[in-house]
Amino acid sequence: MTGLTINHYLMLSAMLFATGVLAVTLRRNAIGVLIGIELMLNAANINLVAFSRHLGNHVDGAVYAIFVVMLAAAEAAVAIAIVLNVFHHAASISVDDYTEMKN
Amino acid sequence: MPTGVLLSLVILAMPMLSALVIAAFKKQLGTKADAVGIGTMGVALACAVYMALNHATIAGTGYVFEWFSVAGTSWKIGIGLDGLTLAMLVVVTLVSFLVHLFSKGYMHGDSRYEDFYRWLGLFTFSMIGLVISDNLITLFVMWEIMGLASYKLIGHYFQKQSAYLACKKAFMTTRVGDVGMFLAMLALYTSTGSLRFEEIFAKLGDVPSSTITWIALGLFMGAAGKSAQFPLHVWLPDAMEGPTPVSALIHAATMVAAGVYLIGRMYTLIVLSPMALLVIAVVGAFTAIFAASIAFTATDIKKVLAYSTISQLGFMFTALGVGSNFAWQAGLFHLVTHAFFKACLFLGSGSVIHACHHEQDMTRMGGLWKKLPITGATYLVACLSIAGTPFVTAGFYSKDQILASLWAGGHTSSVYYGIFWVLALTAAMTAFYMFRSFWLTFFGKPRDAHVYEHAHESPATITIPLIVLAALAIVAGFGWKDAFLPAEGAETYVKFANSFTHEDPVWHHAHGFALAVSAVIWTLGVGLSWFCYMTATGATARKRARELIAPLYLAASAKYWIDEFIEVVIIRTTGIVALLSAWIDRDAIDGFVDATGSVGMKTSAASGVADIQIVDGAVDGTGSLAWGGGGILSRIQSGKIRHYLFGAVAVTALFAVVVLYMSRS
Amino acid sequence: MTPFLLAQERAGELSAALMPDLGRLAPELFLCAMVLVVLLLDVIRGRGPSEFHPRLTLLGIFGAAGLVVWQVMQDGAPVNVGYAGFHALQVDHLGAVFKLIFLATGALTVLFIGRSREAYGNEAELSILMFGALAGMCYLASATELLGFYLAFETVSYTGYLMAGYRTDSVRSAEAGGKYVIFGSVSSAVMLFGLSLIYGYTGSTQFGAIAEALSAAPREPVLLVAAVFVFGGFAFKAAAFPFQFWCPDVYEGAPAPIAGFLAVASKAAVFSVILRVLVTYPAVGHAEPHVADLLATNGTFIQQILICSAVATMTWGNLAALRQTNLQRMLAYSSIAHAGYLLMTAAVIAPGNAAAMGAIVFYFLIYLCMNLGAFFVVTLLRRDAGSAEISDLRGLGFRHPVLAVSLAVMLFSLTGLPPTAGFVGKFQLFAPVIEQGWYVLAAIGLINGAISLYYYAKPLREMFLTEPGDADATKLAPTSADLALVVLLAAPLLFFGLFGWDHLTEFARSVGPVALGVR
Amino acid sequence: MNLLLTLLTFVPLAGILPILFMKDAKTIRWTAAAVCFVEMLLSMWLFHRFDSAANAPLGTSAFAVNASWIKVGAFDIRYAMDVDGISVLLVLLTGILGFIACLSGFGVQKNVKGFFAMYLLLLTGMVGTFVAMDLFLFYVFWELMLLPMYFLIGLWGGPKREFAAIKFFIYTLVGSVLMLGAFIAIYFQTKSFSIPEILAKHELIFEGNDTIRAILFVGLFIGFAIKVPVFPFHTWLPLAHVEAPTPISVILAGVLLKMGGYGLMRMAFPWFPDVVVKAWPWLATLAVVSIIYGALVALAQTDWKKLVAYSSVSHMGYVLLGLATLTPEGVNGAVLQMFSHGILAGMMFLLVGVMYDQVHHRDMDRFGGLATTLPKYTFVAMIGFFGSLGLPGLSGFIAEMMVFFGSFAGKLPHAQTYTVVATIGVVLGAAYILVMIQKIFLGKPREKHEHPLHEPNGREWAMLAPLAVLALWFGIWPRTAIDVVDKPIAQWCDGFAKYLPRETGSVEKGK
Amino acid sequence: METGIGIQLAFFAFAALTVGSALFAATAKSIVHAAFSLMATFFGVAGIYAILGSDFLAVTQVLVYVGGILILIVFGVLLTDRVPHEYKVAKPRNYLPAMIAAGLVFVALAGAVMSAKWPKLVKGELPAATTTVEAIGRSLLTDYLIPFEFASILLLVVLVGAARLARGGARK
Repeated sequence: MTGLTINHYLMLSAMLFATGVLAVTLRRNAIGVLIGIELMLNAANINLVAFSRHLGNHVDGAVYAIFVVMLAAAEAAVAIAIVLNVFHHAASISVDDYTEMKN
Repeated sequence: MPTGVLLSLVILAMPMLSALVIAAFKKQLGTKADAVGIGTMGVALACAVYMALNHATIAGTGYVFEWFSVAGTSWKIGIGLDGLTLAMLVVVTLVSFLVHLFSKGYMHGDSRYEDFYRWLGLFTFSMIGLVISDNLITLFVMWEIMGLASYKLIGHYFQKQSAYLACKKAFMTTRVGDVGMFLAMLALYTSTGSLRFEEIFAKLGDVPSSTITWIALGLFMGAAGKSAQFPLHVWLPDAMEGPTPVSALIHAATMVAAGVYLIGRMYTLIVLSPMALLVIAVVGAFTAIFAASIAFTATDIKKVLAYSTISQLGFMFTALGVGSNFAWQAGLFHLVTHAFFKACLFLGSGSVIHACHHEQDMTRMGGLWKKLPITGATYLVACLSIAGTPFVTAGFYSKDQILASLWAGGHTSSVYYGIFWVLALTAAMTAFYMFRSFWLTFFGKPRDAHVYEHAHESPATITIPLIVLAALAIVAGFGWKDAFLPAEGAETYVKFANSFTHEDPVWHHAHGFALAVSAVIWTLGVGLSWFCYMTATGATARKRARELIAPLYLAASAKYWIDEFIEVVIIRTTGIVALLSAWIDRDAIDGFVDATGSVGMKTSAASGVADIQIVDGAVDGTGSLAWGGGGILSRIQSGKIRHYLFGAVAVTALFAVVVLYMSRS
Repeated sequence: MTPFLLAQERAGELSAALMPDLGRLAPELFLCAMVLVVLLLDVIRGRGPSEFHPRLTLLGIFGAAGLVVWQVMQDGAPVNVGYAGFHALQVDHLGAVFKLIFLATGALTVLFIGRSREAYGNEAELSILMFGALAGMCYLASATELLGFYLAFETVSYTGYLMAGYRTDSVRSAEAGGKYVIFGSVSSAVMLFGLSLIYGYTGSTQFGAIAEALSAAPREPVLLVAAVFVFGGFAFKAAAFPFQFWCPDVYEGAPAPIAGFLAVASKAAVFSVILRVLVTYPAVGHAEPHVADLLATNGTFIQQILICSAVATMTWGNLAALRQTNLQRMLAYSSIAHAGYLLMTAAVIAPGNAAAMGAIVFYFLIYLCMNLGAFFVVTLLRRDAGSAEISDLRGLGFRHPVLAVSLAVMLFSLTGLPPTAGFVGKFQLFAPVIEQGWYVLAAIGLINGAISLYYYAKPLREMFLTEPGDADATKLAPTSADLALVVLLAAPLLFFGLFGWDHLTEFARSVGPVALGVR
Repeated sequence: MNLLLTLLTFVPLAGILPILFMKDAKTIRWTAAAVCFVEMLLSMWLFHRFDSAANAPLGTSAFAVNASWIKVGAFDIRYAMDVDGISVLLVLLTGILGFIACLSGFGVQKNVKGFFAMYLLLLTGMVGTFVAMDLFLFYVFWELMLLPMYFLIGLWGGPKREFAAIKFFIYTLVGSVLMLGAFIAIYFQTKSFSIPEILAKHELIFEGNDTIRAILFVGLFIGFAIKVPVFPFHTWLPLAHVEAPTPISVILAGVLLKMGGYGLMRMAFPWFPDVVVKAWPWLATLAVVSIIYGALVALAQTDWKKLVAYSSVSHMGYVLLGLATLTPEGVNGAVLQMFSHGILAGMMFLLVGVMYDQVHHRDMDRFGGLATTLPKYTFVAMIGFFGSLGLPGLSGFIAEMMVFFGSFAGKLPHAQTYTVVATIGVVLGAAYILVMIQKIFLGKPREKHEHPLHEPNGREWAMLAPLAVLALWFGIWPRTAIDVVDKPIAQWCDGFAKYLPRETGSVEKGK
Repeated sequence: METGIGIQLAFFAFAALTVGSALFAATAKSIVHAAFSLMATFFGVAGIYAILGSDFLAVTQVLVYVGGILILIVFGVLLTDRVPHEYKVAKPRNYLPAMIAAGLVFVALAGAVMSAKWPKLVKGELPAATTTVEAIGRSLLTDYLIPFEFASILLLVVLVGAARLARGGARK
């Protein structure tokens, strides 16, 4: 049996990324959309780490991943702050109701 | 500059001068405008007569100068004098002078008296210009200016609907003919590189015969328009809406003569196409008999004369359609004699109308001989002339020669025999209906007491022209025609298909035969009309006969519904097409607006801009496409973030998939 | 050896390697410092007098701008900044000119916010966000390495989200922020995924190394997909198809000055990266395998992506703008359309094609004036009329001719009509495309330009063609300061439209070669 | 360096300056009139001084100006101006109509300052377009006209003025955008913005690539055809004409439409002679359709001004036909037609305007009998309308005649057929003019007017009389114009010689 | 390349956990369930990191994601938990576009990834996994020093801004 190749990780990340896309396009709940975004970021991170490893313990990918984790945190903070704000006005957490501006 | 040219320039300038002076000093002149007109025309007439007397030295002179030049090609215009021109000049100035004189009495008291003289001046100017031109350009220019002047003169009483419709009709109908003539000019210029008669004729040898035929037919189309040949004759009867002197001028000596003159002038070219000759002859003959039949039924004295004019013009064209030298001479000779007797008739009718206080219906006249002896006498003379009274009248000589040349033409093509008999019949009809008008007007019992009571002889300004013209209607037949329009000597400026000499047996025979026929038909025509209108038995027979041919009579009196036909088929159709075009033009717009369902937007002021986008939907599709596209995009921009995400991600991924697919292998 | 000790040991080495370069980062460092200064002052003083923070912000921006200029004066040659051969940033003229554009936009935005007389204008947080955003943009304009690029990119994004949603009292502003953050996060995740693939393929995070690896790359589908994904992030920032959806909603909802800031500075930031990559590392743009027959443009794959997006973007923006009645929203669509034009020209950028690159720089220089000017009028409308409908402009030409004429100049310039600088700008944008022989692309662009005229004409019509009745006269009441500002923005458009543009063009074209080190 | 062309172009612009500081409407009007008068004198001076015999190639005449304007890398944009006979004639037309329309503008009551400022700006744009010898400069002037025109129609026009203004704006801009695209492409092929230089190098533009050459030609053609306007790009025109105030209608019909013809002559045609020859059937068809369609639509109008507007479509069709013939006669005819149409259409719009000022409507069915009440007005109107109808002795005739001669003699396939079809337009032209005259001048008055109608006043005579005299002058003595334009036109036609079919074939006379 | 069977099994286990819980997080009816399912995903990803030898990152993942981001998300859920029906997942009819998008993305990625040659990757045996902490630390303070420092400013700015917005207005 052949061992784990880079493709294993890449397929996993592709699946995870697709699941993230599924979440962001399916979820009406703004928080749900955020969850989807986190999934997509994680997928990218798996790539980075896997490449990092498969480039021969190339550290850049891992560092990159750390930054991504950090940025994801900041992003979540920003997003939650803004979403709470919108919720405050629209009295709804469903992104489908945020249609004050359209056309 | 030769004397002849100078004189012809004087002749040309005189009427223009009259028109300009009258226009400029309208207020100061008042009714004295007539003096200006008559005076200038007198000078012109004097010059013309002088030229005619010295024709031997003057004929053949000319003057040419460059109008402009384009890319090295010089467009030259100028004056050319020859026998035909001199003959025309005399006729035109004479008739015009007499008409000017006649108008002084006839138009007296008209509110636009000065205007009338002004346009009369312009009209005469254009006719003179037309005949002295040595090229088709100035001829055409004058031709068109004549159209304008006739428009103005026919529409003199423009407050009347019938008058303004008539003038429009005259202009439009002749314009249709002009297009043909213009196209012929284009073809001539293209194939010979010039529009001067001399140069054209010199180069005709290089032109293919089919082109010549087309050119000849084009010219004939123009001539037919101006000279009222079928089917472009419709304007002429209506043009009787103009004042009677105008009718006399236009329909006797000038405008209608222009077409005949054109064909006569371009004869060298025309005769090269037997086909065109035949068409001219056939159309002329048909027009002659066709118009004569209508004249049978007309009761308006001027309408009778109008149809008679059309008919007589048909005679001229028929003659010109033969192609021989005698035929050419006959056609143009008839033009001259016709100018005199028809002017006399028109002015005579004018005198009658004047006397009867603008009553034109013959059925309400009668017995005026006593009241209007001079008018009656001159009218009779003219009638005799037009009917072709053998040996004494000018009309006889010209008409006889037409018939003779037709019979002679039968030697080349037997069709001309047939045409001969048609014209012979027409000549008989002419005698009949002309005398019919004479009897009805001057003899019999007065049918309208009121008209009769107030009738009185016209003043001298009216009767003098009548007398002069009546005299000419007799004497013009004698002798002088060979001086100006020599059948055997005109070859210097005109070529024929075949020439005869007086001694030619064919011609001799034809001449004799035609003479006999003429005499018979004159007798028949005049006698029959006397029988029908001056005897009681005749009146009943006439009624019987009329019942017998009722449908024909109805058709003739309805002018064979030509006007209605044109109205429906051409004018209405054009109008509908025009409306349709306008609708298309406007309603690319509305149609599209409706289609997109934004009718409401159209009305609301705020969306004025919105509207514009679709304005030209059909014309510039992009606008509407853009507008529609914008609407779709607006809808996609739903405001829902999920839709946006879907759009963005799906498009990106789709693009990626497509790229992957394309880059496979 | 513990990491701590290791760090200590290397400290000297580190400073030796890095310190000489820190001067190169003076503008960025200064902006970061300003963040701290504002925070500190805020903590110490509490809320200052009115106008305090705006003035402080302006001061900081001018300071940073001064530093940028100082750098340029110092030495124009491109310098790589980073630890011992690790190229984190490149400081050069290309970056400098974009930094000045960001800073100018920032300064004008602060001024606009001041003119809008909104209470939030004097908040320390806004200053901090502004400095953060500017710092991110400046970093972005110099970044030559993926991690820094991503970081700066996200900085610009996050500050943008927060600024768009800054007016917590307004439902529209909040919603704008919400849409912006959700859409932006997804886009950046897409981009990140693409970046991760590129990292894996090239084994490096530095542009230079990546370019080198790519130039040796065979025809490789994964790179195509990665390029598409990365472009997604760029497209989001530039408001280009297919990531343009957020733009109208966000620009309409955000406070008008902020919208203007996003429309100009944010867009300029992403184009600064596009230019950086395509000009400095042409291998990235040109070593890509050809995808035959995709567009039959004979272009490289990156060019083809740019072209596809450009066509769709400009068409989308212009068509959707046709029906708009809200001036701010219309300007949003217009800015989408402009992104399309810019992408179109970006597609022809190639080594030695200074004209195409110069055209984009030039366009941003004037876009700054015309678009910000238009957004400033929207700011005034929002302030005085409460809304930014086009109909609110009714009769402006009769009431306030100076303002109206200035706006007209800006709109004409946006349309691209002579004798405004916008015409020259459009001309320069299209010229390289035509020179390249991409006539269909140019034709689409030109047709789009014609369509755009239609909606730009709408405000003109309201201003000049509709006479104000007493009832529906414009409520705009510009002060002389407002007018001065608007004239200040309109005047260059006319000046550069007629005379000065040759020098400006020379300047714009010169920055690219300088970035390459080819003076 | 001769300053005349610069003066001609910028005198109106300079005239705006004092006007901006004036308050009194009367002063403004007279100042504007003075400026326009100076402009007219300048244009006449140019016409007088222009040495048509020398026939200097473009860019080398005594009036040529050529200075560096903007130089960026390879872009060398120059302040280059020059005239040849054709532009001289059109500048003369602009000068004359500019002054006359300015007088007509005295009737404007609303925002007089703005009106004349815009008007003078427009004048600068128009003259500049005719004299510019650099594509860039040309384009700037071309677009410069757009703005004032937009406002002049949109602010001072009739009830649907905004609609009309925007439609005009959009149409012309679409055209100029296409034009610009073609310009840029041509620039890259010839590396020059100079009109004479491009002409010299025209064969190099995508040498051998017929498709692209055709596309470029079509771009330029549409750009100019919209201005001409050629069917089907004409739909902006009736609306703009009808809604525009009288002076602007005069300028629009008199000068602006000529720019389309000028552009075709100066650029589109000579740069792509091969395409023109190939496109001849299309060009001729468009021209003929314009002629007939314009006349038909005019025939159906009830609005007097609209009728005149559609007559412009028809008449400008002759310009295209004349140009497309590529024969000296035809092109001379086209140029004459441009000039003549400028005079006559200007005059017709003034005539309509004079009457509109009195009765405030243009519904032909509500007029009648003006010949009785206003004989003098009728007289001068007849000159205008019959001139338009193509009556010999007036300028329209000679122009149309030359067009027809040229087109009939054309060496391109079926030239005769097209000519024959086009002559239908002559008949239809007579029809709509006569119907209009009948409705308005003949018959009896159909309506009572509050104020009795009066003959034109002094100012109106000052506008109408010169035009009438010009129409007569150029009708009787067309040399005045032909001598000036003949040589450049001959050269122009030579440019096509080698693309024309060798064998002219036997002259087909189709009727 | 031979990997221990145990590692392989671990990979598949973690992969299954990751994808399975992610799918549940994406589609769960209750947003609370989704949030908790997300926690499982994070753990799964951390496990993958561990398998890849990124011990530091695995820990960071757990700390930051589970300890930070997830808490934030749950906060968000709780703070908006006022309209119960609202946080139901989209109705089934909305699945189709979402599936299409996800499917396209997956096809694109999988197609691209599977055919890739990855020239820079180590072929054959990977070097032994060592602890990454030192390398990361060194890298952060040398190569990535500037981004690292910049990140701190980013966090500061973002937190100040987020606080301002979350507070719902200016400080009083």
